Amino acid sequence: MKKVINDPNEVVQDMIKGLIAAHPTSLRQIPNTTAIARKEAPVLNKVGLVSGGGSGHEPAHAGYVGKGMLDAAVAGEVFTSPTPDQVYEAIKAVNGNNGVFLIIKNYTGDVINFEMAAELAEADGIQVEKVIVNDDVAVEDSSFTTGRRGIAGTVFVHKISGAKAEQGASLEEVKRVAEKTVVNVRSMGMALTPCTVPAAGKPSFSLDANEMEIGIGIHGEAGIERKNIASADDIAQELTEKILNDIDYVEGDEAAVMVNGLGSTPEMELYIINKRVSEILEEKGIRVYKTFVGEFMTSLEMAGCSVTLLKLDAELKSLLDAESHAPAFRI
Amino acid sequence: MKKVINDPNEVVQDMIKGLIAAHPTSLRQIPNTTAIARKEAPVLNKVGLVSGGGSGHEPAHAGYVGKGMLDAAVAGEVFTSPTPDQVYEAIKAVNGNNGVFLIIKNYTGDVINFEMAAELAEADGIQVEKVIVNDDVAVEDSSFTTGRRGIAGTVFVHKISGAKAEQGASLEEVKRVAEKTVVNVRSMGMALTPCTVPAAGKPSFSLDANEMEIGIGIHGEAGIERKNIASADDIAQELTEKILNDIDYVEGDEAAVMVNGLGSTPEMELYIINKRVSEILEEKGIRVYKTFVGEFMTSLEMAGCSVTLLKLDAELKSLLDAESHAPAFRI
Amino acid sequence: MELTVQDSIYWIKFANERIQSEKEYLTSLDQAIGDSDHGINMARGFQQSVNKISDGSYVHVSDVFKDVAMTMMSKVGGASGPLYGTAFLRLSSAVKEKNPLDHKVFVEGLEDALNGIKQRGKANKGEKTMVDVWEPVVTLLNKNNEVTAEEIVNTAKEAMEHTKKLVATKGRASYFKEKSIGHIDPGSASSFYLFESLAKVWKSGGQA
Amino acid sequence: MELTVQDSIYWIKFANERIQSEKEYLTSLDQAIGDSDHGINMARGFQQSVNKISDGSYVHVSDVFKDVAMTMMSKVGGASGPLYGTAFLRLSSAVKEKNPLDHKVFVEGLEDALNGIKQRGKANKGEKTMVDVWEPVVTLLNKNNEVTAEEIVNTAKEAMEHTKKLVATKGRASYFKEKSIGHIDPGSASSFYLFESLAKVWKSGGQA
Ligand SMILES: Nc1ncnc2c1ncn2[C@@H]1O[C@H](COP(=O)(O)OP(=O)(O)O)[C@@H](O)[C@H]1O
Ligand SMILES: Nc1ncnc2c1ncn2[C@@H]1O[C@H](COP(=O)(O)OP(=O)(O)O)[C@@H](O)[C@H]1O
Ligand SMILES: [Mg+2]
Ligand SMILES: [Mg+2]
Ligand SMILES: [Mg+2]
Ligand SMILES: [Mg+2]
Repeated sequence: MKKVINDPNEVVQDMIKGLIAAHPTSLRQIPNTTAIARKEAPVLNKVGLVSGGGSGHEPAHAGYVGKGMLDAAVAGEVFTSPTPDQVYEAIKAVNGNNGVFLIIKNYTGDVINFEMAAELAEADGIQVEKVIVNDDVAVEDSSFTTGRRGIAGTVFVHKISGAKAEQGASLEEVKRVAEKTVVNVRSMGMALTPCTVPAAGKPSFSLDANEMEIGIGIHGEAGIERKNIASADDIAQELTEKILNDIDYVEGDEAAVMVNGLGSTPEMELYIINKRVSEILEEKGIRVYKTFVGEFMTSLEMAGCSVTLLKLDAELKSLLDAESHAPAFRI
Repeated sequence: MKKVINDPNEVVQDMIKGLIAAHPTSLRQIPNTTAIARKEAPVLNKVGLVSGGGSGHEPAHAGYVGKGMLDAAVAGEVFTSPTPDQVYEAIKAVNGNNGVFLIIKNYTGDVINFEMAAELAEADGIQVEKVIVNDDVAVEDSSFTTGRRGIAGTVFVHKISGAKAEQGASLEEVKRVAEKTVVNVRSMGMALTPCTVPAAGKPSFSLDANEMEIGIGIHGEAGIERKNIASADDIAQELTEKILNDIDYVEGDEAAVMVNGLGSTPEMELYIINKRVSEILEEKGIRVYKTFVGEFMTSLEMAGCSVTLLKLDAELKSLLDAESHAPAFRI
Repeated sequence: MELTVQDSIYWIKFANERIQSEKEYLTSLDQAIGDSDHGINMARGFQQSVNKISDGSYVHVSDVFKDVAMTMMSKVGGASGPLYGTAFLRLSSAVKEKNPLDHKVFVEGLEDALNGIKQRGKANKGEKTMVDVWEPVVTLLNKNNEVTAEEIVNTAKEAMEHTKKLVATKGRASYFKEKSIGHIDPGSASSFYLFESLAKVWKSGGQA
Repeated sequence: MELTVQDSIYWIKFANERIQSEKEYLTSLDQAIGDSDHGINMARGFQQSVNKISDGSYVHVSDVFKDVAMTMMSKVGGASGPLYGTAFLRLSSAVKEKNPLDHKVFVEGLEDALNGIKQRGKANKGEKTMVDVWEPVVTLLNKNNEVTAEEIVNTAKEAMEHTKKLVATKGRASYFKEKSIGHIDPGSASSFYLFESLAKVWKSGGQA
């Protein structure tokens, strides 16, 4: 394991110290927690937005805290959902008396811990609503199982709900646009190499020198298929087609595109993927309204990428365009 | 070699297509070149700023093209300076009749190619000035050799000169602030793993499982020392001390900090480095004015990081704070 | 058997010892069909539980369990943290103000704990989760109060081994679908250590 | 000897063949003390030069060299592109309007080329650059016009080998300082292939 760290058990604490040192005027650590909040939170009469999850997905989630996006992000241990008490503290810290909205990625741990926190907050009389993001089309959508995972599309949910909340919308209105975003967002990823959880010290799985895994999760959970590395064009095609098979687009529809690096794939390669994604969308008559290429929802130093498409209407477009001061998503 | 690419000889072309597809309203490709310009270039009566260099350092340099930073960036083959004719086309494309300013990293190839381009442009009657960035303290500063390399500190030179040019300053004024930035900026890097040039197909060097290299360049050129991996705190200390030994800071001085990832080092680890960097600066009474943590000047998928300090005065602070629309450096 | 405050503390201590020594093994199980953190999570949760209850002086067993519950809930995270937390919280509530616990009270408490896991996790037997160890053990204990330590260990162990054959439909392993077959469920393994440690307390006739 | 248009084209073609087959070797030299692209750069530059001059019909040798110069200048980049480009541009200017080139004119052209490299690169002999191959070869050719192909090859080869002993003070290898000792300079190796190919043309008595 080659990492620039100190004690593997202190990576989250150390990271938070470095993060606060880097953004002392806009972010603060909620005392005795691993939660990061906007310096000015709670913003009176604004719905407070809380997200978070395991660490190791940086810039998610703390990078999305800022005016126009989240009010707080709760960081768990690496790949481990934060605990209810931490999420509860975050909810209290951002409650501006207009309710608090939780954006949760659909993993058993995240859902349980955030729901328990919501119960604690509701017992205090804080109104709490939530959305569960499940954009990963690699997983079958079934009500008998855990269902689809939440991956990079979550960032669009942060952006859209954050913009709505910033406008002074009610908790119900924020929830409505968040759910609309979830309904319209789809992602799919692939990996070339595994990653190593610092405290585990060993890679989470292995891939042969010329193998890739299609449909992998952001914690190295299984994908759909392991096969020989294909060209960037073929990879882009496979990811994009899988998404388009899952949601109806008609000619003239508009979409936001996110090409997300999982960790060690150079930006050069992400742009190479975007080349083909944009060609495919053009071929299908889908208009690309905005494109985001970079690292938004990583998996430590895993090599690989994901493609996300968000189908847009006028409301989503204007919310996507709204100003954001979040360090990792300035608009 | 595990990469998400098509033809290894076409990576730069493919990347540029993906880049333009992602930023169609703000960037354009200068026809028949691998140079990227602001859509609205040339901006009349504004000094035009051109930088560039080998590819593989993304988001450098095209990510710094935009209002408030560069007018054009010229992309060479991977780790290979662009040719004079390409740079020449870029100079012509951004000439707003107030002269063109070149920001060159101090590598033999870059210096020669950009200087030849300047000669071609000057023959056309275009006024051209330049600055050569040599911030890497890992290399001895000597007039008998090639001298210090230009690395991540270059991004500060882009930012400061870009802000000055945007204010309508003259070519001489832009040159003055660029040189002031070069005089005040220092960087130093380290690596845990090598990287692979796509067309070479093999890693550029090798490091043992528990080895790191201190003072490495952004193309894998040799550093100062190879030794066992140290803790993040020790690494941060070594890089920062080396910088502080090279430039005088007195208590109360202010600095901008950049902790730059070389490619596959997770943002989590960069923030862990920043934790210690900020502590050291506090211990020395140096005030951190602004901190930038992320990937700014990469070396494909190399693991490692660099630390950059820019000593600030009132002028540099206000230029650093000025608005920037460059996709990879929005302020 | 009868469970005293001292027994309950020993139970958690024994479990912690097992978990610590099997930390890497548990993580490797989670490497196969999860995200490589179960050993790390459990080692953190049990160690901190032991730290907590070693400090306290307890009159009621329920207070020991409550401290374990709160520690699991606040120090672990992930899926397993709140599930074990819920289990110990339900167990604590069920045996409130009682000390020592007779067989019936204790087993009723375990049954409540099991139901807590099932509710929180929305999981039933056969979905390749810790429920697949908890349910057979609770059923066994419910059958009679003459049950031996060996029977507990064997039942828990068999149940854990049986998870190999199951397809996961809940938790992270569910993404592996059929490919989850052939692997022991990590949470079932940690639950096995928990019941194995209970059996150790049991064996000593309620006097560890 | 005498150099005709045909000879000059063969010279570049032979050089290209060598470069293509030694592409990986040249890159591996640059992997040791540079940035792993010299083989790639040279292969691109020479191949495109050959493509260019194969298409044209030339009256003057200088025009062949000018096309090679422009191709090197516009297709290679890095340090080596403009240096080889400058070399061929100076050579072209020196032999302008002459065809065929007699020994003296050609060698004077090569001398101009060498000086072009030295000026552009601000490098002198002994700094572990291509200058360390060019200078001995030009000196040899200057000595007399009876020089044999073998002498050219030997001189170029020895000069290239000698770069192993040098500490780089110019170009990327300079960052390696003393550690650059023991490695052949990549640009000296590509220059060796260039002169080896010249010798091949030479051998055939100016009639390739
Ligand atoms: N819905 C669920 N119901 C019951 N147990 C579950 C459920 N989901 C997961 N588990 C248990 O939790 C274990 C995983 O715990 P752990 O790895 O610590 O958390 P995470 O899955 O969040 O990384 C699984 O092996 C399984 O036994
Ligand atoms: N200043 C210089 N003067 C002369 N030759 C040089 C100089 N710098 C580099 N070279 C030559 O260029 C070669 C490197 O070429 P190449 O690898 O293609 O370019 P780069 O160094 O830009 O990657 C060196 O081996 C050396 O022979
Ligand atoms: Mg986990
Ligand atoms: Mg190069
Ligand atoms: Mg797990
Ligand atoms: Mg090179």
